[in-house]
Order: sequence, then C-alpha cells, then structure tokens
Amino acid sequence: MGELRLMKGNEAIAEAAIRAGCDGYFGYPITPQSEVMEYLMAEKPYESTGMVVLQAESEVASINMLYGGAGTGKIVMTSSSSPGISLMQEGISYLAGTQLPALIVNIVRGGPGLGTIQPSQADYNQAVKGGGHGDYHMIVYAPASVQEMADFVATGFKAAFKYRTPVMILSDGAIGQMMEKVYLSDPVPRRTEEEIISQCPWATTGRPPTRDHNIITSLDLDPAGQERLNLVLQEKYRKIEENEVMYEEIECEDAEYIFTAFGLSARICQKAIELAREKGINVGLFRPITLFPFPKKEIRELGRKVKGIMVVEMNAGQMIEDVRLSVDSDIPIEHYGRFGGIIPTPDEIVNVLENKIIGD
Amino acid sequence: MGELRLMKGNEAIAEAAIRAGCDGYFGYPITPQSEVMEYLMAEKPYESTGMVVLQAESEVASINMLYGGAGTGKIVMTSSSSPGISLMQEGISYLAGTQLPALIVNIVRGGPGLGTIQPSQADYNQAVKGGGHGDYHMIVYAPASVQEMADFVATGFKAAFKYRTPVMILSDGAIGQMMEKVYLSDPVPRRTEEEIISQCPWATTGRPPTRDHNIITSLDLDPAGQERLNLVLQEKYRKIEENEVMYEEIECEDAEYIFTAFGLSARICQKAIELAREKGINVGLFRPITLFPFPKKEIRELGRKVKGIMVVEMNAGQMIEDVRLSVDSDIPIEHYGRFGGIIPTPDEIVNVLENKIIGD
Amino acid sequence: MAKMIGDIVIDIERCKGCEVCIAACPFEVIAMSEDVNSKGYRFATKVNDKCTGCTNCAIVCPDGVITVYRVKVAAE
Amino acid sequence: MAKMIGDIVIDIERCKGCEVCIAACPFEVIAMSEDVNSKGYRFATKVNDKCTGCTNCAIVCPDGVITVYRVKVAAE
Amino acid sequence: MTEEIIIAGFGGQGVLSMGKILAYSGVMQDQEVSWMPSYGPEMRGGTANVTVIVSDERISSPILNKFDTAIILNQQSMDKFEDSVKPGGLLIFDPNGITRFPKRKDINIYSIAASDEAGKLGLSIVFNMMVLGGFLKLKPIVNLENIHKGLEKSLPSRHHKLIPDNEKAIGIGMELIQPIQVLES
Amino acid sequence: MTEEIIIAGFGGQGVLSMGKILAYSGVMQDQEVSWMPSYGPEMRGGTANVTVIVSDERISSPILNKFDTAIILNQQSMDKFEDSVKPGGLLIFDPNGITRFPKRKDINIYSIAASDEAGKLGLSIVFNMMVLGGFLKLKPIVNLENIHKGLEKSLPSRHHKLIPDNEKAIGIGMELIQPIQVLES
Amino acid sequence: MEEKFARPEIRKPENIVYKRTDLLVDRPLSYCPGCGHGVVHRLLMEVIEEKDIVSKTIGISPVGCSVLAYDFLDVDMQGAAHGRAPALATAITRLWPDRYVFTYQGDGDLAAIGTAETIHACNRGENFTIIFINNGIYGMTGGQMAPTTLPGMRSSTSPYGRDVDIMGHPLKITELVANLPGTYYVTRQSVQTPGAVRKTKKALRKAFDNQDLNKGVSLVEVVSNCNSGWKMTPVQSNIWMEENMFPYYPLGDIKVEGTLVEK
Amino acid sequence: MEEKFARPEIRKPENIVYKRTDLLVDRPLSYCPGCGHGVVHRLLMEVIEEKDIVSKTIGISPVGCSVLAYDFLDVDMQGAAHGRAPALATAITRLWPDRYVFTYQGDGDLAAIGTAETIHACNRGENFTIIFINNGIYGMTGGQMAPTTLPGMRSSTSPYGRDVDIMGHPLKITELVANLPGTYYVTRQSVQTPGAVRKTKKALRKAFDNQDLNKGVSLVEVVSNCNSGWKMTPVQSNIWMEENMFPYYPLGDIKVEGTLVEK
Ligand SMILES: Cc1ncc(C[n+]2csc(CCOP(=O)(O)OP(=O)(O)O)c2C)c(N)n1
Ligand SMILES: Cc1ncc(C[n+]2csc(CCOP(=O)(O)OP(=O)(O)O)c2C)c(N)n1
Ligand code: SF4
Ligand code: SF4
Ligand code: SF4
Ligand code: SF4
Ligand code: SF4
Ligand code: SF4
Ligand SMILES: [Mg+2]
Ligand SMILES: [Mg+2]
Repeated sequence: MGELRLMKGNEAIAEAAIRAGCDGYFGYPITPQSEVMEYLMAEKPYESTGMVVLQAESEVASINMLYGGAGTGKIVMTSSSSPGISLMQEGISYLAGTQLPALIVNIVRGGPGLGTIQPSQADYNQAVKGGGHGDYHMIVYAPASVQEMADFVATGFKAAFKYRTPVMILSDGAIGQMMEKVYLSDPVPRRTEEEIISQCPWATTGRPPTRDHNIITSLDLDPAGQERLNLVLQEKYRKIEENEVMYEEIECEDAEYIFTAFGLSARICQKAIELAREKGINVGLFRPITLFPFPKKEIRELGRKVKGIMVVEMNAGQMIEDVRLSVDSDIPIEHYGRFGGIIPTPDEIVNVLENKIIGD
Repeated sequence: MGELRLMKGNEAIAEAAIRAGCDGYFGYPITPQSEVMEYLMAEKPYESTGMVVLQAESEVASINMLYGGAGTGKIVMTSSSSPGISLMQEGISYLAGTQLPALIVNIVRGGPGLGTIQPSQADYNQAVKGGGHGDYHMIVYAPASVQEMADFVATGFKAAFKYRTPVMILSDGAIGQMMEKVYLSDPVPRRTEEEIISQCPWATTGRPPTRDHNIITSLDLDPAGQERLNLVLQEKYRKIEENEVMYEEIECEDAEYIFTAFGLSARICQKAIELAREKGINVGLFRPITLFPFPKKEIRELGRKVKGIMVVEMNAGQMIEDVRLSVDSDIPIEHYGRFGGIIPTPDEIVNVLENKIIGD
Repeated sequence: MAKMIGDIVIDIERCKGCEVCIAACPFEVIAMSEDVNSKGYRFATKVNDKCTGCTNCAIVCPDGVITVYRVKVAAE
Repeated sequence: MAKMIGDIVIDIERCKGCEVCIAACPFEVIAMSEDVNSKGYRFATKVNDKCTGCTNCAIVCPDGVITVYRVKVAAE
Repeated sequence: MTEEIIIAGFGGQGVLSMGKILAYSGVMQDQEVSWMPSYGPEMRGGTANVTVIVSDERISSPILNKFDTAIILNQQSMDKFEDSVKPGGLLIFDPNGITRFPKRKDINIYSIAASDEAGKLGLSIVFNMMVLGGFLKLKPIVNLENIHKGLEKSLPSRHHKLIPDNEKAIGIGMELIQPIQVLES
Repeated sequence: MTEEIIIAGFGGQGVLSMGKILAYSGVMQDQEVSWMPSYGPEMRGGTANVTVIVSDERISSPILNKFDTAIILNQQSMDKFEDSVKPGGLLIFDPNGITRFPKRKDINIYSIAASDEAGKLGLSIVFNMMVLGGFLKLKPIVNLENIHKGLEKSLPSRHHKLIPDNEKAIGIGMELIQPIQVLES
Repeated sequence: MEEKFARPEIRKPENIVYKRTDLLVDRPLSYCPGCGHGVVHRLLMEVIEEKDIVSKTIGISPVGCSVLAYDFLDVDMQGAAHGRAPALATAITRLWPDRYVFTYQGDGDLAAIGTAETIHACNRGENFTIIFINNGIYGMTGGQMAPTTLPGMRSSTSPYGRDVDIMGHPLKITELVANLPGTYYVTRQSVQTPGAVRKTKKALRKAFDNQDLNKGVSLVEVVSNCNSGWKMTPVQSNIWMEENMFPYYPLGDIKVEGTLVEK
Repeated sequence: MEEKFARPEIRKPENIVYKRTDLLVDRPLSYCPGCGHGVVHRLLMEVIEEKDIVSKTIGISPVGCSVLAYDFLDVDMQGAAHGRAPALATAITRLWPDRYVFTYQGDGDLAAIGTAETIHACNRGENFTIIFINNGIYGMTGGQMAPTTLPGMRSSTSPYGRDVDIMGHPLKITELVANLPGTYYVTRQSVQTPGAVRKTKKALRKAFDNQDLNKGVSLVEVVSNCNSGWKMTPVQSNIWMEENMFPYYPLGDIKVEGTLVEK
C-alpha cells in the first residue's frame, strides 16, 4: 500500500516522480507550483536515484530540455503554471509531432495575462483542444486530490510511453498547495541504459553498428509524408479514446440531475451534493478524469437518464462544449463558472442548479 | 475604388497596413509569410508615413513589442506562421487580459511541430478557443482571397480599437503566397499624437498634470478584481458575438446540402460546387468569415433547411465542433479534412459528399 | 561656525521597522519602538535630540516614511 | 626526389557545379563541363594530367563528390 | 465526526504549521484530513490563513466558506472570518493586537492570551502550540499521543528536540483558554 | 472564358515571372486572375511551378489538379504534370533537357525549342517570354497591348528597358512553336 | 502618539530638507521591510521630478517583486510579461521617440527568462534606460535561485548552496551587455547606505540625461538585498551584501559615454 | 561519360587518399551549390569517424538550412525547435553524460531566437560542442537579415543595406560567450580554402576531445558563405566573405582551455 504522508499536491508530484523512476525534471519557478522543483532540489534525487533536476532559464528552455530529454528515451517531466505553459506551446507541439513521451504538469492559475496566482480551470481548452499549432492532442489527466496528483505521475509516464505522446496533468493552484493524506507507491528503480535501449528503439541513444541512425523530427517537407504522420497521430488518438478514458461517477445511481466537473470543481460539487441532497434534490456528479480522451460515451448515457446537467468550472465555459458535443438527449445543459481565482461555493452551486436547471 | 494591383496575399497585407495608417510592425521571418516584412522593408514606410518596421530577435520578442506598442495607443501589428504563433501565446493572452488593440496575422502552415511549410488550417482551435492561458478570445478573420487579405487589415484595426482587443487574421500559406487582383483603398494618414491621446485615453502617452497615470496590466492579485476583469471580457465577447459576425453564403438558396468551410478550403469548395452541380447535386457553401464570433445563428438556420452539412477543413476536424454546437436539427454533419500541407481537391470533396452525406 | 539643528517626522503607520535608518544615522537618533503599528510592525522613533537634519535616515528608508527638517543656527 | 601522381574521380551526378574546387586546385586540373547533369548543373571535369593528388579540391568540395587517388613515383 | 477549521493571523505567527500539526495528528489517528492555505505574495508581511478539515469520512471540498471553528490571531482576520463561523460554532482569538472584539452571540467565543504568555515564558517560538492547546481543550478531536506523532512527522528531524517544548505549550494553552461573554451593545 | 495553366521547370528558368506577366496581362484586360506558386526550400536549385488562371468570371479554387494547358520546361515537371492535362488540353514543352517525350494521345502537344534559340540569339534572359509567345500563339487569351501593360506593371521600373527584348522574344516564340505527333509505341 | 523629542519649532514646511516625492503614489509600498526596491523607486521618481519629465515618461514594470511598481510610480506604466520589458520598451521608444522610457527589472526577469530581449535591445542600441535590481534571487516567487545567485548561496531551489558544477555560474550580465556596441552607459550601484543612495541617484540621473542624446541603452544595475529570500534581517542582509555580493559584483561605472571604463 | 584524363592505373582502392566518409549518408546534400554547410558536415563526420564515437554521439540539428542535417549525418540526431538546440543538448548531455553531444546551428538560430538558450548553456558550462555556422543571413527562409549581418549588407529585410541605427549592430555572440566562465574552447574558423578547411577540422577535433574532459562548452564558429542569400556565385561569395566578413569576424582561437587568447 506504500508509505503514508501528509503532503502538498505539488510535493506529491515531485515525490511520486522520484518513486516512478523519473530520469529528469526541467523547470522554471512560477507560483503556485514552485514547490515541485523546490521539493526535488531538497530531496536531491540526483544523489539517490540519479535523477537529473535542473532549473532552466525559462519555460521555453524547460520545454525544449524536456523535448531533448524525451528524445533520449528517458522518463522526463516539467511543471509550470498558466503563463509558463503558454510559453511552452511550440515545444508541446514539437513533442506531439515527434511522438515523444513526456509529462507536463500545469498547476493552473487565473488568467488571462499575468492574472492572479489563485486557482483556476481556464486552461482547459489550451490543454484539450491544442494550444499549440497543428492537429495534436495530449492525454490530459485532471486530478482532484493530492492522492491523484501522486498517482497520475506514474499513470502519466506509462501512458506517455505506451502511446509515445506528451501527457499533461492539468491541476490548479488549490490542489497544488493543499495537503492531504497520500499513499506513496514503493519506489521503482530507474531503467538501466540497456533497458532504455531495448524498450525505446526509436531513441537517440547513440547509433550502434547494428541499426540505422535514429532521427527525431517533426519536419517533413513533403506534404504527403507530413499527411502520413498526421494520419498516424489521428489513429493514435482514436486508440487513446478507445482505451484510456477515465471518469468517476458519484451518487449517480438515483440522480435526477448531474453536476459535471473536473479537478477542484468536482470536489466542491461533492459538497454541493451533500447540501442539495439535504434539500431533497437528487443530484450526482460525473467527473471526467481524463479530459482528453473525454468520456463522451459515458456522459452521453448518463444524459439519457437524467433531467439536466450542470457543468461547473472555474472558467467561462470550456468543458461544457465537450459535454454538449457528447450528450444527445434533449435536456438542459448549463454552465456555472467563476473566474480569475474565485472558487465557487457549494451553496451558490446548489442555488444555480435550482434556478437554472430545475427551475427551467 | 482604390488602386488595382496584382499582389501576393502577404504583400497585400503589408501594403494595406501602410494604407490603413499603421504605426508599427514587429515581426520575425518565417515561411510562408516573410514577404509581409520584406515588402515593408522594401517600401520603407518609415520614410513615407513614419510607420515603424522592426525585425525582432524572435516571435516572443515580436509579440511583446506588439504588446508594448499597443499600450501606446498606436496601431500595431505582427505576422507569423504556426510555430511562431505558438511562441506568441503568452503575449496574446496578455494583450487580451490588458484589453489592448493589436493585429496578429497567422499564415498557417502544416503541423504539428516544425511540420511543413505548405498551407494548412490546423490552427483553428488555437486561434478560436484560446491557445494561450485564461478565458479570452480574439476576433478572428479568415480571408479567402488576396482582396480580403488586404481588406481585413483595416477591418481588423477598426475592430481592435472598437473593442480594445487583439484581432487575428487566420490565413494560410496558399493565400499568403498566391497573387490575385486587389483593389487597395486610398491611404489614410497615421493619427497625430493629439488624436491618439484623445482617442485612447487609456494609453501610455505620458501623464499630463490633468489626469491620473495610466496603468496597463492584466494582474490583479485580488481574485475579486480579477473576476471583475473577466466579467468585463465576457461581456465584451458577448457584444462582439452580437455585432461582428461575418459570413458568406454561396448558392445556398436552392441547396439541399451545404459545405461549410473557411479560407482556402472555401475557395476549393466553390470549385467542388461547380462539379457537384454539374452532376445535379444541389450544394451550396456557407463560409464563416469571422471564426470568432462564429456565425452560430446563421448556420443553425441553414441547418434547419438542408439535408446535410459537410465541413471541409485542412485539418483533422476543428471548426466542425463549432458547427455541431450551432446546428440544432437532426441532420448528418460530417467532416472532410486533409493534413500537413495537402490541399483537398474539388473532386475528392464531391466524392466524400456523395458517400458520407448523401449516401447516408 | 554655523550649526545645523534637525528634526525628523516618521510616518509610523507606514514604517515597517526594518531598522535601516538606525544604521544610517550618524548620531544614533533613531531606535525601535516597543509598540507595534496596525500592521504589526515595531516602528522607528526619535530617541534623542541630536538630529542634525543630515537626511541620511530619510534617503535610505525603503518606504520613504521619514521627512527631515533642518535649520541653521549660530554655533553655540 | 619522389614525385606524386594523382587522379580524381568526380561523382558528376552529385556535382553541383559550384566551381569551388577549381579555385582550390593549384594545378588548374579542373574545369566546368559544357553539358549539364540530370539536375541541370554543369559539372566539374578533369582537363589535364597535372593532378598531384594533393586533395585540395576534394576537401573544399561542399558536396564531397571528389575522390582522390595518389601514388608516389620516382622523380623523372 | 467532521471538524472544519480556519486558522488565520499574520505571516509569522505559525498559522500554517499549527494547521499542519493538527492535520498530521489527524492522519496519525487514521482520519481524513485536508490543509488548504491561502498562498501567494499577499502573504509577504501580510496575513496568512489555512483551512483544516479533520473528518472520519472522505472529505469533499477542501475549500470552505463556513467553519465549525475559527482560530484568529490578528484584527484583519477577525474582520474577515468572524462571520464565517457556523451558528453554534467556535471562535478562539488571541487578544494581543485585537482592537475590535467579536460581536456574535450565536457562537461560542473564547480568548487565549497565548502571545503574552509565550513572551513571558520565553516560549514565543511555540506560541502557536499554545493556541492549538486551547483549541484541543475545547474540541479534543485528536489525542495527545497522536499529536506527538504528528509533531514527529511534521517537524524536520533537526527540530525534534523542540517537541517537548511544543507539548508543554499545548498543556499551557489548555489552561489559558477562557470563555468570553459578548455584552449587549 | 477560363484558362487554367500550369507552368513548371527549374528554379532559374523564369517560370514564376512568366506566370506573373501572363496574369498581369489578364488583369490589364479586366479579367480575373490567380497566380499560385509552389514555394519553399524545395525551390532551392530544384523545381518551381506556378498555376495561373485567367478567367472572365470569379475564380473559385486557385489550386487545381487538372489544367487546360501545361507548359513544361524540364523532365521532372514532365513526369509530374503530363497526366494533369485535361483531355483535349494543351501541353507545351521545351525539348532541351527532356529525355522522355510525352506519350498522351488525347491532348495537343507542342514543342518549342526556346532554350536553344534564346542561347543562339543571346536572349537567354527572356527565354521564358519566347515560351510565353508560343503559348499565346496557340491560345491568344491576352492581347499584345495588354501584355505590354502587363510587362510594365510586373517588371520593376529599372528593368523597363528590357521590355522591347521581352516583346521581341514573344514574337520569336510565336514562330518557334511546333506541333508534335505522338507515335504509337 | 505623543513624541518625546519632537521639535515643533523646526517642523515647518519651509524647513523641510527631505520628503518623499509626490511622484511616489501615496500608499504603502508592497515590499518587505528593508527591501531596496523602495529606495530605487523613490530615487527614480526624484529624478523624473527633477528633470520635470512626467508627461514624457513611460515606465515598464516587470514580473517580479516590483510587478506592482505601476501602483507606486505616478507615471504612465505598462506591466510587461516576465522578462520581456526590453521588448515592450523597444516598441514604445520607437513609437514615441521623444518619450523617456525605462524598464525596471529584477535579475530573474532580466538575466534569466529575458536574456534574449535584454541582449538584443542592448545590441540594437535602443534609446531607453534599464534599471536592474540584482538581489541574487527570485524574490517574488519565494526565493528561488536566480542567474545571479552566488556560488554556494542558498535559495529554495539551491537549498544546499549553489553548486556551480550542476547549476551553472552566476551570470554577470551587466558586464556582458557593456561589451555590446548599443550600450552607452552601464553602471553598478547599491542603496544600502546614504552614500550609495546618492551615487545611485546620480547614476539614474545620468541615465535619463543620456536619453536626450539618443545614443543607446543606459543600464543602471542596483545590487540590492532580498532579506526575505536570504532569510536575514534587513540590516544583516545589507552587511551580507557588502561582504559577499560586492566582491562578485563590484560597484562602479562599467561603461561611460559608450566607452568601457578601464579597471 | 567518357573521361579524357582518367588514369585507371592509379584509380585503385589502395591509392585512395581522400574519399567522402561513410558517415555522410549516401544521398545528395540539400544545400545550394558551393554552400559551406556541406564542408562542415563532412568534417564533422570525419572527426566522429576518427574518434570512433558513432555509438556515443548524439547530434542536434537546428531550424535553418541545416534543418535536414539529420538526413546526412549518420549518427543519432534530434531536430530542435528554432533556436533551442542548446536546451535540447543540455538535457541530453545530462541524461547521457558519457555521450558526445553536439549542436549544429545557424546564426539566426543561435544568435537571434536562441540567444537565451545559447548564453545560458554556455554559462552553465554544459559539456557539449556547438558548431555555429555564421553566414550573416537567414539562408533557409530566403535571405533575411540575421543578427550577424554586416553593416550596410543587403538582405531581403534590409534591402537597402543594414542600417545599424535602425536595425542594430551585428552581434559578435562568439566573443560574448567566450567571456562566460562556462565556455572552455571558443574559436572562429572558415572553410573556403583547403588551408581553412584543415584548420576547421582541427578545431572540431579539439572540441570533441574537450568533451572527454568535461570542462564546459566548446564552440566552433565557422564563417561561411550563403551565396544564394548574398546573391553571388559561390566563388564570388567566398572572396566577398574574405574581404568583408573576416575583418568583422576575425578568424582564430578566442578562448583555449578556458583562457581567453590575448590579442
Ligand atoms: C512566464 C512566467 N514565468 C514565471 C513566472 C513566475 N515569476 C514571477 S516573478 C519571477 C522571478 C522574480 O525574480 P526577479 O526577476 O529576480 O525579481 P525579484 O522578485 O527578485 O525582484 C518568476 C519566476 C511568471 N510570472 N511568468
Ligand atoms: C519559431 C520559428 N520561427 C521562425 C522560423 C523560420 N525560420 C526557419 S530557418 C530560420 C532562420 C535560419 O537562419 P540561420 O539560423 O542563420 O540558418 P541558415 O539557414 O542561414 O543556415 C527561420 C527564421 C521557424 N521555423 N520557427
Ligand atoms: S536626519 Fe540625520 S541626524 Fe537626523 S535622524 Fe536622520 S540620519 Fe540621524
Ligand atoms: S528605514 Fe524607514 S521603514 Fe525602516 S525602520 Fe526606519 S523609518 Fe521605518
Ligand atoms: S566543388 Fe564539388 S560540387 Fe563544386 S564544382 Fe567542384 S566537384 Fe562539383
Ligand atoms: S587533388 Fe589537388 S591537384 Fe588533383 S585535382 Fe584536386 S586539387 Fe588539383
Ligand atoms: S521578497 Fe525580497 S525582493 Fe521581494 S520585496 Fe521582499 S525583500 Fe524585497
Ligand atoms: S540558402 Fe545559403 S546557407 Fe542555405 S543552402 Fe543555400 S547557400 Fe547554403
Ligand atoms: Mg531578484
Ligand atoms: Mg544563417
């Protein structure tokens, strides 16, 4: 069952990375996630497991270190928060185009611009629809607890290598900063050079006489070649949609109404459910855990059973588009959002449910 | 009616900017749009109109020069292509957050990553859903001819100042590189310092004794203040959706089926309409000209009249989500896309229409 | 020789008690209060009459909370 | 004294006719063809027997299309 | 049992670590806990607060706007959080630096002069533990054994020598806490 | 009238400017035109091509995969574009550098030895205009007066002194062009 | 509060020899007690006031502890994205060539993420002033290592001291840009003593005077304490700074009137 | 084709004194006729071959004309984003510390968009080799002005010549990074004559040998023609380069074994 600790979400990510056999972390400080690197620097895994931890000169450098590191077949990650993640968009697009495994953590804060350092979920579209150029996706996990912050690191690394794709953990300042109990898995050793070479035949490990040189690039000046690459990517995304969907249903069995929310919002909706049920409103929660792949089928089915869906996000309405695109029944689907670091309270959520959906 | 020229789309943008009284251009070379800056450097507007033209050290610098320039109340623009635009995402989010007027031209090429320099439409989501962090929108124009490349420059500047918002022209390599006839409007003089000061009371023009100092920032450490800013933005976007929608309907009166396409794809669909109608298929074209605001109402109404909609994009299916979110009738809405610089041909479009929609 | 007599006024609500002025005063005119202001900071106070109005304290004060007065008087 | 006799082989399909080798040869051994190769380039050719195999041409050739041979023979 | 607590004061008063020790003690007795701080540059010299939840059940929202208990260590926090105590709830404050006493009559109000006492005893560094002791006197949601374990876990080992002082302070706080009667105004 | 043309050859053969002059001439006689080049680094030393459309009506797609006329100036372009000529369409090629002659029988094929002739006359710089002349002989879609205007507009003024040579070359090209009979193979 | 040593006979407006300039907005500064940022803010505004150029001044604040500088400096201001102030200033100077434009930047901002913008603005010789607060740390984000953090110095991302083998050397970016043809005046100062403050003010004045000449960038580095980040009292931190920072970052002019100062 | 001056008696394998190394992939290079990129590619592969380190070599190609370098160099390679090769190389070197890592970058890539990554990798003293092709122009995108474009030099974005007042000065980034403590070997060479080629090869060899010592960055600048961008024939361009580029970018070692070379 692993070791039990009380940790911040950001620290849990760092500790989980060490335990998952991560080979390299590259990052640049930004609130509310600087604890990830600070924890690593304090733990000095470069002395214990040999993991590289490097403070880069910027997020542009971080993501390109990540890109370089990913090319070696090693397990690498970076973390940042909204403005820093925006600076990484070119690099993320490169990672997707070159099909490299890498983990990117976005501890979202309120925007746009410099905004605020308070928690937000306004980077959903950027993470899910592609903030960088070109047709690509990342697998996006939205943890709702410190435990999941830790768990999704190993899950993310695994998915990244399984599909050779960048993976994002999309969380927010509150989950990054708060402490909860977390069971940490036992450490797995970093892979040896031989293991990497055999498991990642595509990686830049140095060309032995026995194989062709490996080339990692997203360039193909021939449009036909470029289209082939794109078709490979689209096929990969189809497989991911088939296999990797994760979600959670809470008190949905008897629910007449459904909250849909991810991450922190989902936690707050749970409290709202308590309040609503006290008032006799049978409401449940559908929580997409993977935002890409989005649990389309599952919410579609739920949509056929309930009288209305309320999407609660700490943004102006982003995931709601995916909910609307998924649901095929003719029920009201409404959004409730707060912005810029303001966190919706459980009672206002219940109020809005009563007025916007039930009152409809 | 202005002056008649045969010009490349990229050149038309540059010439139109000079004529629209643009005060400053900041850019970094990238194919397929380097002609914008090259044209300006050859024309030397800094000697004629006084317009500043500066080659920056990177796209990150360009967008931040744009941001600085926009703060002065002057008319400023930049241009780039996909990877360069990805690097600008932080800056774009700042422009949106500080509510500054500025024009950004994206001459899209195939991605992801370095991709290809051939034309593509894979940056639709990035432009329309927000490639940067936070809840924001730009007004996005999708020209389909060299004439529109020229026209939308002045239109874009106007909208940018009317709403104090960044505006994007989302075009592609083919429209940027091709020559067509273009009627250039007569030059308007650059605004004088007095005009700028009176028209842009928010700008950093130097504080006279008669007013408070102007501050341009997107930061508000108080979440309540940050939420207020966000609500102001959302209200602005609502107004833009109300007033600024542009679209074109071609041969839709008698159409049983509709192509929906923007930019270059719309041109190709026009050819496909010719072919389809030769075969007796009554098909028309709905072309969103503004991608944000998306012509939701108009396509919804069309959707109620026709038997099916085929969305043709040079990407994996991005605008189709907006089409699906808009249409409320129960007709097939299918996507046809080519990738990575490949341009769909009119006959393959007609084929797909016959198989995927009509055959349905 | 003329002598300078000075005085300082400290905006104690804005003083943050950093003590930088103390180190800067050549005549040990300033010391910290026992009380705290509404921000919870102890604040600088004048503890003797030796001020010459040299302005040293004021120009090093990071919060610019010291105003300095000075008059020239005939030497004793 | 020993003398060097050399020869060069030019991959004319890969030669791009840049003429850099011509400038590098101390013995004017190389000149441009009249014909073009399939890429449309005129190409380098040997126009005399004076090659010493000094390799100058080969090491400056940007496309690395020259192979140099050399033998040592007794001085005439 | 679910106890939802806000602890609020100046940055330097040990607000966050008091919350952390409480939360860790909860962990030690197998409860669910969450510890949610305010964060960011406003903490610089300014106020700090932390929401701690200790519960027998899975914790839904770690962020709350109503609390069972508010522990308040400066005036700004009094202004901000007095109204957030649930009716029937508990408000504990240290009177040092408090210029406007709480006015609510539907809650239980206690004062604890921990700051003065800690100053007197030369135990300023464990002032926050005194306050915690006061709280635990009223709501013994974690027992002393588990607090000991919580201290062991949450203090870096180089500070373990301070554990006895911490425990002593808890004891003192238990003695120090006093109910307050809100007068009709 | 709509004429859809592809012009293709090596980078240095003036393919793009031939297309531009043709397009500008179309503009001069009030027609709709489009000029769509291949672009990018593959042009470096490699091949270049341009699609030119001249029409009385609004032009739909500027990008085509079938052409009324293909003007072909090297072997790579022949390989690439011979099949893209519409049945009944026109293919013009300069035999210099062509190693495999066109084989289609459903189109009209003409050869124009402009490269040789231009070399002989010392007019290599306007070689492309000879080819254009040949095309215009067969399809006089723009008249000479408008070509003159087109030249004026598309050449930078420092090159206007070359206009007479250009026009002369067009005339020569008109003489030079020859139909080709495709033999049974 | 009653003042024991007040001298009401002297406290008359005509006897004021020093008071906070009105160009500092009348509100508390957001900095930690004893932080040098406040001093530099004040000097900057004094120079603007003395040159009487408020209506022609545009400032750029960075992302760093001085992110809120615009709230304190009563001139028109724009907040840059982290590191990009020189890019903003470039555009503003070119669009308003007769304005006095300055950036105000920390060491993380100027020498880490903003390296390219700094170098290129300096190399182009843009006509603005850079005020560079080198406190050897990322103050705002909680004390992480900066490019200028000294070898062996502790920070939250070098908790055991900066190990130059792993984390690289401190970057003397000021010396670096002094080598570029586009810088006209480059100096390093400090503000921990009255004498140092006076010199810094002179340097700032010179920098703004230089903008009248249009000869390129003037860069005034101020080595300053971040007592919070360094985990010292303000007074301790100033002493530590003198003993440790100054040997590595020696004070004085580095380039004057476009010419490197011989050492 | 029949060869008139062939000497079949000499053309025997045992008499070969120079042939293209097999580490250059057997396909035509994508460069323009006469472009220096090809020579440097070959020398680089010769050095790798001679050191016999193919199985331990990882190269980074840039975005620029040499974007396709990975197609020609028969070692494991990764294509960087424009300007970011030093960031990739930093990660790769640290993750595979016993590998020989090199970046191959143009002047736009290294000295414009990649300035920060270049400076910081050099300042950290990463253990890799930078090969820097300075042709004073953006070759790949069609000849725009680069940071290194000479004053008065024409390019597609300085069609009337680089006006340093508006467009800034050429950036001698090589001299700049030589001042950083993290660089161990910094040299400037060229490849237009046999002698120059031999020197460049020696420099490359030294750079890779240095990686055995783990003392920091070795940077080999090669001043090279971009005859297409300069709009000259290859031979003209080499002459123009000698007459115009070399005075501004003088050849020779700038820093050897961590010590600046006295001039
Ligand atoms: C793109 C981006 N990256 C990172 C940050 C987080 N951040 C804010 S301030 C800062 C560093 C501040 O240090 P410095 O520039 O030295 O200023 P100081 O606070 O020390 O005065 C960082 C990394 C940010 N806001 N934006
Ligand atoms: C982010 C980004 N910006 C711009 C470009 C376009 N681009 C490609 S290569 C290049 C410059 C190449 O110049 P240089 O580095 O000097 O290499 P050269 O071609 O001269 O060898 C540019 C600007 C790009 N691909 N990506
Ligand atoms: S003015 Fe001078 S003498 Fe007076 S208190 Fe200040 S420093 Fe001391
Ligand atoms: S320097 Fe200023 S803020 Fe600091 S103690 Fe003195 S008066 Fe107070
Ligand atoms: S140097 Fe090489 S490519 Fe150039 S002409 Fe000579 S053989 Fe041909
Ligand atoms: S090997 Fe020497 S002598 Fe022979 S052709 Fe080449 S350069 Fe001339
Ligand atoms: S954190 Fe450091 S730089 Fe920031 S205000 Fe505090 S002392 Fe000053
Ligand atoms: S464009 Fe210039 S650098 Fe690029 S291959 Fe051609 S000559 Fe070389
Ligand atoms: Mg700092
Ligand atoms: Mg170059």
